[in-house]
Amino acid sequence: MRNSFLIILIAAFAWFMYDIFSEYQTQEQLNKTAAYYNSNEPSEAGAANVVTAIVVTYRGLDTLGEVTVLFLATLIIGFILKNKAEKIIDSKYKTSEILETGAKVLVPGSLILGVYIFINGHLTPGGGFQGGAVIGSAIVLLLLADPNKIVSHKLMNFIESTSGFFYVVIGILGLIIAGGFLDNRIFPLGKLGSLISAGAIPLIYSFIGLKVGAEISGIVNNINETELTDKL
Amino acid sequence: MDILQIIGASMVLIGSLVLLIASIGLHRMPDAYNRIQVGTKASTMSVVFVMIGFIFILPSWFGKFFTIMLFVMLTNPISSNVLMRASHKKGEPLSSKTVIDNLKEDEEKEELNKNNENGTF
Amino acid sequence: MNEIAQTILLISAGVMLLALVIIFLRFIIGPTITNRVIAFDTMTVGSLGLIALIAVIEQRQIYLDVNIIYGLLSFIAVVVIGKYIEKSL
Amino acid sequence: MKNFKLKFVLFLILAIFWVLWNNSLKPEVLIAGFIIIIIAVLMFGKSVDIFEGIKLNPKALAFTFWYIIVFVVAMIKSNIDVISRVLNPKLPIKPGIVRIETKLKSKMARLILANSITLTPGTFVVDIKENYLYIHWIEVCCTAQNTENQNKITQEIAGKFENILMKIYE
Repeated sequence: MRNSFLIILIAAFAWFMYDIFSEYQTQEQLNKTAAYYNSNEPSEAGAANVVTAIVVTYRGLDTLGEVTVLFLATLIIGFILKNKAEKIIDSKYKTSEILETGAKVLVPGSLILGVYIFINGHLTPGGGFQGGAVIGSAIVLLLLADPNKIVSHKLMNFIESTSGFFYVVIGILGLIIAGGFLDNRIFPLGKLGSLISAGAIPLIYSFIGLKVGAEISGIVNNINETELTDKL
Repeated sequence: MDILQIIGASMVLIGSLVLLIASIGLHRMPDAYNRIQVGTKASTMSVVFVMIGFIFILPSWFGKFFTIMLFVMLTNPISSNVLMRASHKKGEPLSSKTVIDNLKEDEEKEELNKNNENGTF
Repeated sequence: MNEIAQTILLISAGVMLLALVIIFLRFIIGPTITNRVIAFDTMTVGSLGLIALIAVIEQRQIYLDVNIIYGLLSFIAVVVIGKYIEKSL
Repeated sequence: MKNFKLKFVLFLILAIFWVLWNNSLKPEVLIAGFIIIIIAVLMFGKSVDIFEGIKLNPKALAFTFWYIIVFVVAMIKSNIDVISRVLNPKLPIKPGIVRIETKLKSKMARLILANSITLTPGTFVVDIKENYLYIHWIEVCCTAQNTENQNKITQEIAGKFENILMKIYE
């Protein structure tokens, strides 16, 4: 009974989707804004990855807003899940030694991978948010290998607030030295496609990456600590 | 140059055939333990062969292929180990062909010792 | 790239896809959760090769960056499921 | 600085990873990597105890290469083994979980041993408890529980890897 209902539901959904997509036509030409970005981006922002230039420079203010939203989410989660960490040692649920040892090599490695992603944000896919997420998953691995590990809240708060501060400072510098808020031309643009190019974009993306990474790690850490106290 | 590319492409083909055999093995083996034996070994091996083949085809990307290879060789055994350890603890059934299970015996012995200690208290 | 090499690469892409489909059948059948996760693990590791193959055929190095992150995340996923089965998450 | 040698090993591993992954030797890449890796090593300075007992001399390096050769040969054998087992219509398996004892103390050496055992023919590490490794073996040779058999099993599964790892790590 329940299965047949599900099948009917899926069939109806498929028909509905088909109706929408049968009349879909891809756009052959770029629209005006996209064409502007595509042709002027290399000379104005100097990043090999156009999306990065749009996210960081042309729509930099929106990115600042997104980071703020994430910060608020972290703050609220920390507020709801506020609990003191207590050490529990239950030998029955001890992690296997292989995972523990493997994590000690893999965690610094994935941390460096995250840093690679946001430093190369203007050259390769990904950037601050993606790199931050990889750093967060490194912390997840750290806590999976040893749930009793205490990750310092102070350090994370320090990284998070410092990088946020410098992000805004660079934005204001752009307002003073170059054309406007978060303008990347406060440094020379450099050669297209090398690591040090595109003005301030690598620097801005690094700060975004650090901030996002610290925020996600904070969420994971808060959840872990709450669960530790719940188990008792 | 051409010969190198063909050698590399053949290694990629070998890697994909290994993966195909792994997929058949996943259906033929009788229980989860034997399945993961085939799955882990053959999939790791497949990635290793494929990456070595690509190093022949595009030597200038050596670093990336080599890193992926090492990464898979390090992580795949670890994750399989975590999975099987948990399943054994939970009581995943062994096939009827199994002849010996030292781990279960030792765990039962340990449990018995613990109970005895509690009893004397 | 050499044409013969390219043809061999395309054939191996087909073989890999076939293998992934057969593994996916085990994912659907799998009597217990362990069997399903084994199929998932084998499938993700196998598709690492497929992604690299696409990167080589399209000559785009940046796809390989996606590859290793995919590998890292699937590793963490399997570890998380393993710890969930063990009830020690 | 405490544990300088062990931290240097971690630094070396991360540096090799960074250079390989960036796939270039441009000065700006190297400088950025150096700064990042130093910070990472300082952050994870406590967890370097896994490398304890490692030797950094030419002899150990030579043994590392020898280990890689032995491992690769075993891995290809494992491949052929798996293929022959899966494609054989009779499915010749006689599985079981056996226990072997290891003499290795260093955590990293034990991880490498466990990974090598998992990737070589017919054996798969299920659990580690103190000095005992529990191994799912696809074709158990002998089931009787006596010391002679235990030694034989240990030699057959881990012998060749353990001997070389002892020379690198102890």
